[in-house]
Amino acid sequence: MLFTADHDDIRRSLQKFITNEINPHVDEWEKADIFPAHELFKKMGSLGFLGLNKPVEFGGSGLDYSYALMMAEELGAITCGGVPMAIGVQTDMATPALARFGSDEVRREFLSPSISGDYVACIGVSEPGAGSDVASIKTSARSDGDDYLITGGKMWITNGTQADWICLLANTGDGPVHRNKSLICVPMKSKGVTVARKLDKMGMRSSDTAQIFFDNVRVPKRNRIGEEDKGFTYQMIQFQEERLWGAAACLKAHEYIINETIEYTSNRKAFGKSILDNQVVHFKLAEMQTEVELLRALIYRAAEQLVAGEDVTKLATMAKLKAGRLGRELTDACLQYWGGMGFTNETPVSRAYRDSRLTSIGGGADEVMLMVLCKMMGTLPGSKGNA
Amino acid sequence: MLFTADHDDIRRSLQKFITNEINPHVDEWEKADIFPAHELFKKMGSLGFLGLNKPVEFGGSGLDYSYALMMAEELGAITCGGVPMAIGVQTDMATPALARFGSDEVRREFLSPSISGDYVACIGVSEPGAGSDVASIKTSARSDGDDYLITGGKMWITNGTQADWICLLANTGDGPVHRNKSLICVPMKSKGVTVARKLDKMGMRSSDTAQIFFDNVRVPKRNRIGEEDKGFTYQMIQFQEERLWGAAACLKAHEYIINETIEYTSNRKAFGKSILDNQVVHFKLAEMQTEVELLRALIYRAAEQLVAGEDVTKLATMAKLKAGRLGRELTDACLQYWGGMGFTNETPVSRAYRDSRLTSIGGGADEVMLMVLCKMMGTLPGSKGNA
Amino acid sequence: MFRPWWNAKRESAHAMKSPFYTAEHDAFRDVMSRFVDKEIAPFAHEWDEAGEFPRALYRRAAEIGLLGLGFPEEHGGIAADQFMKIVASQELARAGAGGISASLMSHTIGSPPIARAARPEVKARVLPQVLSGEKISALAITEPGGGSDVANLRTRARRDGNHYVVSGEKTFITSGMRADYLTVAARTGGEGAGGVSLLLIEGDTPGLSRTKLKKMGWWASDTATLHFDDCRVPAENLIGEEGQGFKIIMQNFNSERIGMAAGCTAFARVCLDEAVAYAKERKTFGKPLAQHQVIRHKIVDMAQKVAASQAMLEMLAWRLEQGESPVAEICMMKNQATQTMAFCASEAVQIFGGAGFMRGIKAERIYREVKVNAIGGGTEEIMKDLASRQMGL
Amino acid sequence: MFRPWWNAKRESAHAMKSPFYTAEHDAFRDVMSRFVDKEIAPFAHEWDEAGEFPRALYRRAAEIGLLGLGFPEEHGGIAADQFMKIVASQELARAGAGGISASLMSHTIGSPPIARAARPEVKARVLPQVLSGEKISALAITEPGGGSDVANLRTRARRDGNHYVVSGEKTFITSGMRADYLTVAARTGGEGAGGVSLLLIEGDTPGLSRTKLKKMGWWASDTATLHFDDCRVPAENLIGEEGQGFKIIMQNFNSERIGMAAGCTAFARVCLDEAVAYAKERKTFGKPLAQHQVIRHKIVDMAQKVAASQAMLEMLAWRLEQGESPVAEICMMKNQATQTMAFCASEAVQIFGGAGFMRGIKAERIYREVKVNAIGGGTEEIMKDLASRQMGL
Repeated sequence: MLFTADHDDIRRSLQKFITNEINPHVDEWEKADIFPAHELFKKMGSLGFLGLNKPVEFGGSGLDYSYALMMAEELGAITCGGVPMAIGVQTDMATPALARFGSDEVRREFLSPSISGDYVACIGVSEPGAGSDVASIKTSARSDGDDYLITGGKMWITNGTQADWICLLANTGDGPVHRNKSLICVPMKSKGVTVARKLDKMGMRSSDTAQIFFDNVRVPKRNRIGEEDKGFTYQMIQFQEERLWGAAACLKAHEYIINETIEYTSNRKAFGKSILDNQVVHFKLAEMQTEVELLRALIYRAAEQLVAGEDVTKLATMAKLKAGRLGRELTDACLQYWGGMGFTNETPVSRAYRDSRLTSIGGGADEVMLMVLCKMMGTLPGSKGNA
Repeated sequence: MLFTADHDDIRRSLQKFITNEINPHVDEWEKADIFPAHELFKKMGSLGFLGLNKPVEFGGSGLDYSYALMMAEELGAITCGGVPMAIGVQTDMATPALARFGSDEVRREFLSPSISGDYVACIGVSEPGAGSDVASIKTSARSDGDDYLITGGKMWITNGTQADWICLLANTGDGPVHRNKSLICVPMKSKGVTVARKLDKMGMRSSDTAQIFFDNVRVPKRNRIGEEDKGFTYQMIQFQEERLWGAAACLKAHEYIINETIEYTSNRKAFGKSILDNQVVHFKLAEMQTEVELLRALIYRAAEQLVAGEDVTKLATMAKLKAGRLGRELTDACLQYWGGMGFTNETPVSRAYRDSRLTSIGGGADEVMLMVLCKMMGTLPGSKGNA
Repeated sequence: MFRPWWNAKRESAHAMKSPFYTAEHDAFRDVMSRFVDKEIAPFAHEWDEAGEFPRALYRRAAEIGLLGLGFPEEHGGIAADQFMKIVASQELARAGAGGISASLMSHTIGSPPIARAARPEVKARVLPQVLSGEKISALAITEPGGGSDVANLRTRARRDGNHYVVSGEKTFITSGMRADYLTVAARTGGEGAGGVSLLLIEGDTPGLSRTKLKKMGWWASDTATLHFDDCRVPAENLIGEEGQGFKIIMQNFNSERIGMAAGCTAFARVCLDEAVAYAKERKTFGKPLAQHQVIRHKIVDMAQKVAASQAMLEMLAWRLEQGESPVAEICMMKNQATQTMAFCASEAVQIFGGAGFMRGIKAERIYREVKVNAIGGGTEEIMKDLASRQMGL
Repeated sequence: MFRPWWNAKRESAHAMKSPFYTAEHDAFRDVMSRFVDKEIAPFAHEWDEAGEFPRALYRRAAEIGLLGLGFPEEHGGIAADQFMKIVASQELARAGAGGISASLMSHTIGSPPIARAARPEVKARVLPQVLSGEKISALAITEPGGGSDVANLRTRARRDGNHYVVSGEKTFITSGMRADYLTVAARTGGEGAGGVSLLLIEGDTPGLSRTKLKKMGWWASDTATLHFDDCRVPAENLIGEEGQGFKIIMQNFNSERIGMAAGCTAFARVCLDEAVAYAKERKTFGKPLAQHQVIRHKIVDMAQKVAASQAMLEMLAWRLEQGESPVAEICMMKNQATQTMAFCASEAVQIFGGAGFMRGIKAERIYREVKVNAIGGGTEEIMKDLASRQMGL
């Protein structure tokens, strides 16, 4: 992955934006259990951050994926996990399929305002009964003339209480589970959409997570992304970016915690030397930095291949798995060296510890990543030879 | 790391050589506790494998480091750890400093025959009292006119019983420990050189490991590599290639074990299904493959940077550390699924389990890698700010 | 006692044999069990979210004999061996809210120095109030600058006639907001451990101010930073002699660490129980979670660690009862227990999936309580340093 | 007994109190200890490298009462509780060569079926020879195709008049090369567990041939593949009734697994002891290894795991003595012990550095013996499967 001067320009303006417009508010947003998505996204949209690799004709910059990856990595400098996740949902989880497979009409209606920051987007895949088991969702979109009538419920929806539209996966046919689904853009103000509740979470406090019900919600069929019954396939393609995003956003966040821990432990003295001077402490931090570099190298390799047009499902899935595993180990190890301060809510490491626990669960749990990999390796029972 | 058609050509001929000339003999060599280094190296030298990235004027092919890296990775296809290690000592541990800093005269005398395969080389850094603590070696090379008189002992010397010459690190001055050493090419048949004993090892059985004594060994000063008292620095530079080699050689070896384990467990039935069909088994293998890809991505990134002329000490050290950690975990996990067969000496996994234990110890133990990394991160006590 | 915790129905403690627990222990376990089931567990989540539990709970805990355990009978205590304390700590943990355990029992670290070394008249006045649940006792050692490095603390207590005048700051003080009696370590002499003394400071002393800390977990517990600004403390409130503070504090550690180990092992078991119940009920990919092999194996791994910790705990308690003081093993025990708790909390959250990240289940809360145990009472690393010295390394 | 293993001088077992070990156990420990120190430890490395130990060792082990432990007194056995067996297994382990332990004690898996279910005249003939060390007994269950899946084994025993005619193949048979009596599982009936019977086959039976296996470790143990080619076995050698083989085999498992757990925990301790001694003596970077914090902490981690395993082992042994059969916990115990052994062996090798890769130190050998324990007697994974079923998951 070779970053050019163009990357660096955008990276610098993004860093400036984070430093001036995001990080000063993070504590307040975390405390409020929400951040002002419309206000922030509008600012980001004006600066072009929400459409780096989206088509020019809908307001994007038309750059290649390496820019999106660079941005995902840079968002890790935000001092909490909730805000970057909300941005990632907008740019890399709810809109890639739309940008790639949507008609011009539906892209004008939903993609353009999502790139300009006028709309907040969310992605509706998970359900109460199917967290990671995408194929078995129950929400249905029944054909009724030129419309769909949508009924069902979605769970764990990031941005769900503030979103203007949802990129919804629903069953539109009676075929096999992998060929009966469609992705549909559903305005959240449609009649029959209820945001049932905002979920109360261990971490990611500044991000709102909702449970949403759909009761005979009428949506025109032109809101569908691409062809009918191909939604599962589109979502699987879209998952590549979601997983890479989820992994890439961890890199700087992890390094921030390592560096803060070095800083804190080098200043803090006990038993006649700094905490950092303890061999177990500096060794462990070096080991953690090693793991971060391993993850970075894998993500860059995946991004290079994605830019080259290859299918990177395998590497993206590995990256997401590793990011989750590492987030748990790294924040746990670092927090330990903060002593009592690590347990208070005043320190970055405490927030990171709570926030990072989600990576192994959200966007497909570790166990689902493993199932995907096993399928690709031809070792999942019943899937042999399908790799 | 983008491999070209040229890489692929060499890779294929190397694969063919391994398949035809090495693997059929491995069992026999393992049993004999030695392999015929001169015979094998001569064959490899004739085909140009021992000097891919060495200067053309001394018989090398003058290619860039990516070819050496490709070869290191490919040697992992040899079905034991001892033979590839012996080759790696010849190409990436004992000769890089000579090729880079040696005078034409000393290169003609020692590098050319090592590239042609007429000479077997070994590298003399470790000592009984200083396994990984290179700065504190005791072997001395005292000036006596135009000669050095060398006295001391070296330990854990791979290729030591068969070598024609040793790339020896010895104290040539009284200055600080980092500026009092030189690298010297010492013919093993010199008077006063004694190969004290061949060490009996847990694994790497086909490779000979020696303890060597030097008793007033007279060597002309022209055998020195580069400037006097700069040996420590040269060795540190040479360590980059040693560590990358050590890590890269693990990749295919690890994958070979994963694949053999998939093959074995898919054929073996117990309790009505194949061993592989157990979720814990195929999940664990997917996790191990993920770790291998992480390591591969890091090594490729380091190799790219090395080709671009950057100092890759950090990434090479991280790669070596991870390779050691992973080798222990991966062979342990895989062997487990072979059941009783894994404990017999008839299976590849049993050999890999014994061989791979060395990676965390040889070429600088994990703990030394961590010290190097801490130094670079500025977290080693007493080294702060020296990063 | 090694109970088969995976039995859905909680069986009577009497039913199983044990080399250590007598009928008396079993009877107390029943009392504790009813107390926790009726008066704590139903409110634990609500109290933890509210950041406080009713002060009346101290009196109720005193009534069933919980607060008096191990304190002298003449001052309202009840004789109790190590196993009685394990029963108390582990039953309390079943409510699944460590903050309640910590503050309700803060006198078990605050008051042993009083019972051991305070002036007789101070003992006679203070202990009955604490053990009856009327007053709250807390221990104040840690300082913002110092962590576990007690020998180098900076709070000063200067002698002025019949008083000490105390100035300084203490932090991470459990029950710090509500405590009526604070057992405070302060420097009365020169540098190092020999200059440290213990003072009993009453909560209404002028010059004492308190700030509540916001924490990752243990929300029901009132953890505070305390500021002492020329607080005048009667000289008779000195605990032990001047300069003995360090020694008296150290005497606390064995029982504090064993107590933490008992609690952590029990919290690990709570996670295990909750995860087992959920895994049997929740369906994914067409079958209950408990039918997925990786989930079954996770659960067995959790159970294994819990069993090992519990066995090690009881063997150590037995040795303490024999009069031994196996400091190295107690350090290892604390690590064994906190590592077990960390493992079980993390795996339980993973088994719950998305629901594990949401507030309301015990494992979510316990996950946020892991670190206070791995850090408080001596960090894992300090435990290893101490154990290695004790091992003569 | 929980000994402070880091004391360089091995202290008398009597010196420490234990809730479980009596004077009788301590006396036997002394006997065992002298036996191991004098007659095994000095030769362990040499025998392991040679791939065999002298057959005379069986007689010596019988003389001190080791072989008879737990077998009926009428046939030359000695009454022994679980703790006596733990003492035996753990003292034997101090020699640091698992292959010697395995073959010397192969009758502890080969002969219990005989003692439990063979015809009285067979018992009376065979057991005294085995328990006196005159003859060697081994168990032959595992087959090349089947691993732990006993119910599906393929060796056939066809009834022919007063004989069974046995054909098939067994592998990984400990003492397989030298055994005089083989306790063999074979199919006398239809498919599945109900068709399996146990037969006592004498070593000199025509049609029996043996091949020695080359192994990663346990070299002193003679592990073999056995080929039965129409071996004629007297019908009176049937152990139990036809079709009862599976049940009788299963009865072996609890005690086999507890025995393995005891051995593994002791081997872990051997690694710990050896690493501590080396770390104190070996200097790197200008100071002894033991002064490097990561090394000190590694050692404490090792000691912690050994202590937890030992405590869990003794608590379980006590429960077995009370007549319980806690199968799930025994499975967990085996995993706890093998994981502890794996951890300690790997960390000890790491502490030794280059020397750890060289033959001659105990940790190098024990590192190569980890896997046979994590696999034999039921793999880790099978232990988890079994435990999870027992837990009602």
